[in-house]
Amino acid sequence: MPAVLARPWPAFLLRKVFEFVLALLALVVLTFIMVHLVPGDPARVIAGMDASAEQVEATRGRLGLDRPVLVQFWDYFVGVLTLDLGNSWRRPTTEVADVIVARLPFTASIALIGIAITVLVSLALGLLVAGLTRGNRNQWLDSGFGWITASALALPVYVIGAILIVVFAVNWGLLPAGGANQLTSYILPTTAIAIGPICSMSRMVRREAAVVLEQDYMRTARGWRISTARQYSKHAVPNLLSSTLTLSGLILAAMIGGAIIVETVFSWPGLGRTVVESIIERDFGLTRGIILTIGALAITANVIIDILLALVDPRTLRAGKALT
Amino acid sequence: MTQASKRGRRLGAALCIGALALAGCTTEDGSIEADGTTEGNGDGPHTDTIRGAWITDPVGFLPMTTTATDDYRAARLLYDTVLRRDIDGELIGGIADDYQLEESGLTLTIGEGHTCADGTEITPTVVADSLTYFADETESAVQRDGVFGPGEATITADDDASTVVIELSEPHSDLPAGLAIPQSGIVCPAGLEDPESTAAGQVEAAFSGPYVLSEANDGVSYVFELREGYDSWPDYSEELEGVPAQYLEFYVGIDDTVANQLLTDELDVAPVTDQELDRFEDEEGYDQTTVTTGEFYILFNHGEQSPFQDEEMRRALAQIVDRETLAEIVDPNGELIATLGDENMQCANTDFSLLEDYDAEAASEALDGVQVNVIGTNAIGQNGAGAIYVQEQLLAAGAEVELQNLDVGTWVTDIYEEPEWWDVTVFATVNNIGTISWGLGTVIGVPHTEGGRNTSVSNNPAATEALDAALAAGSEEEMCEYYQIAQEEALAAVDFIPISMDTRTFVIRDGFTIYGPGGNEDLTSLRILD
Amino acid sequence: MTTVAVADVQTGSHSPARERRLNPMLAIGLGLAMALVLVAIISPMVLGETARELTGDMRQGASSEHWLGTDEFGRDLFARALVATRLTLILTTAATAIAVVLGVVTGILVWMMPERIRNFVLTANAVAVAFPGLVLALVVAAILGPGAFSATIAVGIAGIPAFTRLAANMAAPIMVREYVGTAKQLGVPRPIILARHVLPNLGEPLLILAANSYAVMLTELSGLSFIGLGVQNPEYDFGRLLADALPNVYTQPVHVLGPSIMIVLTGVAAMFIGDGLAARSNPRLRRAVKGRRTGTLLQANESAAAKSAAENDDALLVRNLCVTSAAGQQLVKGVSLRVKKGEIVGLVGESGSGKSLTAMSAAGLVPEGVTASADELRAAGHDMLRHPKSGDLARDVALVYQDPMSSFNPALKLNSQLTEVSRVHLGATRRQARLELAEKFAQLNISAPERRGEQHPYELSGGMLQRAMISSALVTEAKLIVADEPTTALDVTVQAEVLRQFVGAAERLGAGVLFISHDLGVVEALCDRVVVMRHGEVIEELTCDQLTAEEVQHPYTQKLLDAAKFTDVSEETEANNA
Amino acid sequence: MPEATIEAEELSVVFGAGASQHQALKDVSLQIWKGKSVGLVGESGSGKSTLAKVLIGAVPITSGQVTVGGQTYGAGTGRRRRTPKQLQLIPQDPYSSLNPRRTAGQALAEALDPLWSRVSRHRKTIAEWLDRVELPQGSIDKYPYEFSGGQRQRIAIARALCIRPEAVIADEITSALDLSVQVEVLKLLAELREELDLTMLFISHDLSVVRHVSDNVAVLRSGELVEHGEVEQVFTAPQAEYTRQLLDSVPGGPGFAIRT
Repeated sequence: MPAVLARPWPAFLLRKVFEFVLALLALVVLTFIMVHLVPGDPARVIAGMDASAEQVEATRGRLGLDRPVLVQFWDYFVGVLTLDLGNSWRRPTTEVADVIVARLPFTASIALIGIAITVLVSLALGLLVAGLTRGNRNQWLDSGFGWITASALALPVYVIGAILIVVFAVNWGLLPAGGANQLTSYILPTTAIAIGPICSMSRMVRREAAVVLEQDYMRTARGWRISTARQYSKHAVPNLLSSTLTLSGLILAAMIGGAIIVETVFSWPGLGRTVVESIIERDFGLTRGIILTIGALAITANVIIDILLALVDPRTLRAGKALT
Repeated sequence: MTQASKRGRRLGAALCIGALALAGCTTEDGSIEADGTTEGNGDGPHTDTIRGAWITDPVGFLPMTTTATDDYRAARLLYDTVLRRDIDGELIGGIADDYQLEESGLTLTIGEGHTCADGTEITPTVVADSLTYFADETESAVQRDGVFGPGEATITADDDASTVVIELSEPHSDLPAGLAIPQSGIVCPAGLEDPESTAAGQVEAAFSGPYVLSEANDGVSYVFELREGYDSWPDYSEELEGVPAQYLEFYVGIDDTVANQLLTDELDVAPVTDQELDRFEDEEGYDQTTVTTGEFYILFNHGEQSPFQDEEMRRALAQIVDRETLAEIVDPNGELIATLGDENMQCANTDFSLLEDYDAEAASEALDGVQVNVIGTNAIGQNGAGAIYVQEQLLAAGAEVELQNLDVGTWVTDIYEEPEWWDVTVFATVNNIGTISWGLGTVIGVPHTEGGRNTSVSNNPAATEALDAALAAGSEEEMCEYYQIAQEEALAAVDFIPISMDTRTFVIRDGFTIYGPGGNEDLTSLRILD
Repeated sequence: MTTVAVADVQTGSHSPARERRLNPMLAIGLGLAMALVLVAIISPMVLGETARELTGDMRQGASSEHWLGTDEFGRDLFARALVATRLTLILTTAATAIAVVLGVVTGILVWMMPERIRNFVLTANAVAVAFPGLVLALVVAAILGPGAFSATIAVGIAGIPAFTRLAANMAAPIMVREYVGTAKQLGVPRPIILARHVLPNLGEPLLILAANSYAVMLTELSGLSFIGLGVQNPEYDFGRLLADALPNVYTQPVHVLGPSIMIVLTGVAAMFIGDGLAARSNPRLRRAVKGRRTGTLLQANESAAAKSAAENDDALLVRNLCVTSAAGQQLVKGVSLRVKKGEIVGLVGESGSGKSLTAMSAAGLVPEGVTASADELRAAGHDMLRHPKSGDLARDVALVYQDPMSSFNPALKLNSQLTEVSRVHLGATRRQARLELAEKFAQLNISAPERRGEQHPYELSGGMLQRAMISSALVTEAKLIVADEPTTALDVTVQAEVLRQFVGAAERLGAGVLFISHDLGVVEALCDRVVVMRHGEVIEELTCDQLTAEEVQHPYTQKLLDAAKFTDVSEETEANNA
Repeated sequence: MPEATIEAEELSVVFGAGASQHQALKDVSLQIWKGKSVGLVGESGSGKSTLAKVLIGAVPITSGQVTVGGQTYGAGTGRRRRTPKQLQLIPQDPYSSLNPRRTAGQALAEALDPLWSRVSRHRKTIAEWLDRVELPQGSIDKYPYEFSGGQRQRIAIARALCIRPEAVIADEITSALDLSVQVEVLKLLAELREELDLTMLFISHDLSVVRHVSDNVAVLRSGELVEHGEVEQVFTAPQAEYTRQLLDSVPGGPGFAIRT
């Protein structure tokens, strides 16, 4: 082993790159297999119900679906390697890459805004509740927090979205009900996508914070007689970051998946809605490209989070291994 | 069929979101989202833009190769047809001033002053070239046979006489109706030179219709701009109120939010789902226009594995279906039908006494203990309520029922390619051509397994013969006579159970209007009222 | 939310005989769960027919006849919401069971594999966890087709990677516990170790997790119904009802209400059970405190205070200090202490003698969960009973704690921690504070003083850290130093050097020192005076000379002294040798 | 020449590779004669715990060899398992050395019967041993949390000794305890050693502790053995400068001076 790889950072990054490549390969195979498992003949659906048997066969030929599966896979695989995702099956003149480039920003924006809101709100809320309920004080807050977060967590995101639309768009007329044309259009979808994660993350922060606040180093900070706000923000928060980051990795993955539903509810022109449409339309060229993108994004986000974790707590460089 | 592929086939349902339906494949209630455009733009009549909603991105902009609802919508805006439907449904002139139906085809008289978007004049040669391209495009022009019939079409132009003559090797009385559908839109020479770019919407000179495509934001919106100096509007028997919009903006999305966006003034006009129409009932400032898209009916599998190869079983099922209830479930706005077409359609049967009466008791004897596989799609009736109704009625009659409510794609595939897997379904045709033969052809005639359109694979020689004769008829009277025989024979054998018209209702904000010429959707009839 | 339980494992050491009293959360959760189970059992029998019956009253709103209206078939939605409970509970339980059981089995089995394979499996699993669960569920459902069975399997399988990871992570600290090592040493086969030692210790946290993920599974199942993959007619669960009603949310919002409420109640029940179990497994969170606030310092006797209000030059003066636990137990019973300027006073006693509580209370840092009161309490000249300025206290009273590793914040560099007082209270700039600290580091013989401040605590040895802690007292020129067993966690070899630096620093500052220890040997070498505590009381006070001369009165002190010199052991050993 | 129960010859252990390589033990040779006790002293990081782990087979040998109970283990075989009868280890932390969910009786039963851990079958032996380490009556069915730190350490001792091993390693078993409790535990251990004629390696960072339970003393520093000799000799006339420093750092000892 070259000496440079024995150093923590290069070794760590190398391992991450390896994981990343492995995951991408798995993803390429998975997307291909998935598409083949979806029932419904793409040629029949794309050609249309009124199409004759010959026309369906012609479409099959155009899509290359009449070739052996392995040949199809090889073409797809080589295409992905050369960053050529090919054309949409349903719309032969449209490149998959163009569609992704056009719609990715919409999904990325709500997911990133959503995760940012989630982390900030959860840290503040969780710490606050943990601080106020220390030593089992303020039991009403304890149970109130429990009720509200548990209820919001149990509600599916599409119900939350519908409630938001009814209240803020339809009844009060404050915000747009859907689409993505104005800045205000971002408010409802990001809120809808963040409410659940905020509840689960603030519950976690609150529990972790209850432990952190009892640690010796918090007593040390107290001994310096600094304000409670500073004790929390400077001395407690850094110790909550590891678990918060770890959880936000999971949440981000869930959010990108959850975008499928949120984008549907809010007619948001992002990848999530498009992937659903493409599956319904059996436009698997598009489906594969998008799922590949979504998966790659989720994996990238997790790699980034692992790197952030290592920055926050350099001990994970050595010890972390796969136990992130 | 293997167990594995059976399982595999079912996935699609998994993947279908709610009421979202396959574009253009059946009968979804239109669609979509949109979003508020620039502020103040849509407030009342002081605007030159109409904001509407589409289901999804159009497949392409070459009219003859289009396959889905939004494609037809775009094609209608971008390309004019030789014939048009009048407000009451009669065929009237478009690019052609007139037509003459003959036994071997028809002769069109092309009007003067029609131009392409680049100013090229639309001559008989231009028309003939475009129609020839359509007739030759057998691989991807899905409606080719619907328009020209199964035989060969020879199209000749006579620029001096201003005529185009279409000769068919096999007579096809649906031809005039077929020439009025958006797929028959005339593509100007520049478009035929480069069909691929035209399909991508990049050849403006290809357009012969009132609008050109000025902006296409994939997945977000499509904007159409009125051609300067366009003056080829159809000569409707009544004048359309208002003025055409300078811009038409269509937002792409899903129907969940359309009603909301109409109510929050983010949209001016859009099709709204049946269950959401109630929201506009007590709302001031909105109007509705209903168009029809096709017919709902119960489709039997007449194949060997199905209990419904037996006429008595089909009759029994007809006896337990209360068509009024089922119509209410699948489309509360659709009128009951006694054939596969609307009662105003040429040669439509309107005699409801030809249908079976409700008689659950009689049916129970036949159906008790019978194993029935009901297949359905969640696009027909809310969450697939249509198939659920049939299932519940069968259960009540003592049958053993297995139901699969699938997404449209799987459902369509199964119906055509897995005949051993289903016995009955609630079906919907999109009656693209707008004729009786189009709907009837899905339940009688040559089975689809033998290259025909008969989805039910029924065997009814008498009805089939009459249908063929109607299509070959030289006069309307003769045609209707044969059609009546075909309809009576099919209904007598309970080859299918007609239910109701499949409709789509547009909600329009005050200050705007849309017409439905002949009950069809036609976005060129969108107008801004003053 | 799933990662949370990792913390529970670490904090919640299990004690089987712990009291079984239900806490409020657990009680509410179990109550709700029982009610739901009852509904699940009874409603299909009573309302099953009503729920299935097709009537002519289609798409109705709420009425006295149909409390939640009817669906497009005229079926009563209230009855359906109740009847759906049975299937929902069965499916959710099954899905949770699949995820938990298979996830835990995999997570534990990886510990039977060689390290290389384990790392590979865990890496692959990390990738699976990162993949959106909904998509994973779609793939599984693709293979199995729509329906209750496949939805359950799909959601269950999609949940496995998360549980695998959690179980593997939770098992990791247990695998390095000494009792596991001992079991290996005793020749216990690996599978039995996993079953006997690892699994039972995962039981409680896993139960908590399972309860919490029950709610997640519930929403995921309903999510599958939303995208058309869930339970198919004629069966129905909450998710199916909700998805069916959702298109009507604007016209008949009441249709959405029934299944929404049921889903929320089920989710809340599951989460409360989880929270309740977690709270119960953590004794610190379990004790309910009623009445007064804890962690406070009270004036015990107004008149006594007034009597000695006169200024006083001592570094520390404590009169009649009592510390009471929240449960009312007297932990410190009227201790009085005095530390003069420049004097080092040792406070000696065994674990539980109340010496740490005394010291912390004297420094004005009464721990959470107890209340302290005193007739008089002055530290570095400040009347602690009258809320002195925190800046003054921070400057004048310095503290050194027992375990340097845990007293330092692991997430922050030394500079960031040790310059808090000068930056917050003394107005130093970041740069000034660092330079000053580095200077004091050098004074305390800390090697490479400029570099140390930029290091994290784990990069330094215990002795080094303890010296760094002492240096902060030097920076502020503290007048009183309270040191709570500052060397017990250190090697003896390091201990002497740290103590030397400590004493040197105190002498340079002329500060009074209250030095807590259980080792009379150390105290003897260090202190001017010794106070011996036992069971919360002062039992003896000696000068250093008396101690050296072994002029002790109390037998307990004698015992401590003997221990420090290992007298009885050595005597016996010598006797044996002879 | 008496027989050596435990022997290390030229033992070296290297951890890691490349830049992070770390030599934990360097050519350590050490014999523990049958029935004798050796105290192994050194500060944190000196390699004393590594030596213990090598002896029980938890850490691989880089070079050299060890002999335990007549078997010799080398670079390739260092991690082969020793039989429980040959060598037992009493671990350091009284809190993590007992499974919180298993009673004192079950802990001992595991030693007597690793596979099934049946308390009923060995109840008598277990009770005798718990009594032997001076635990109160009825301890057999109690859980670890019901014992104090010193009592837990007694359970750990009983568990290690109840199978009557030839040799035992005690790794810092008193460092987490209060001084007076330390004394009691050490006393017990000394008695048991005498009674069972145990061969013992006693590891500690505190020379004064070692003195009272050992026949010989070995001093480790940075992985190297700096001194090895009889207890009294090392204490009265230490050869290495480092040993002298260690002696001076014992609180209460003659060289222990803090205030100058």
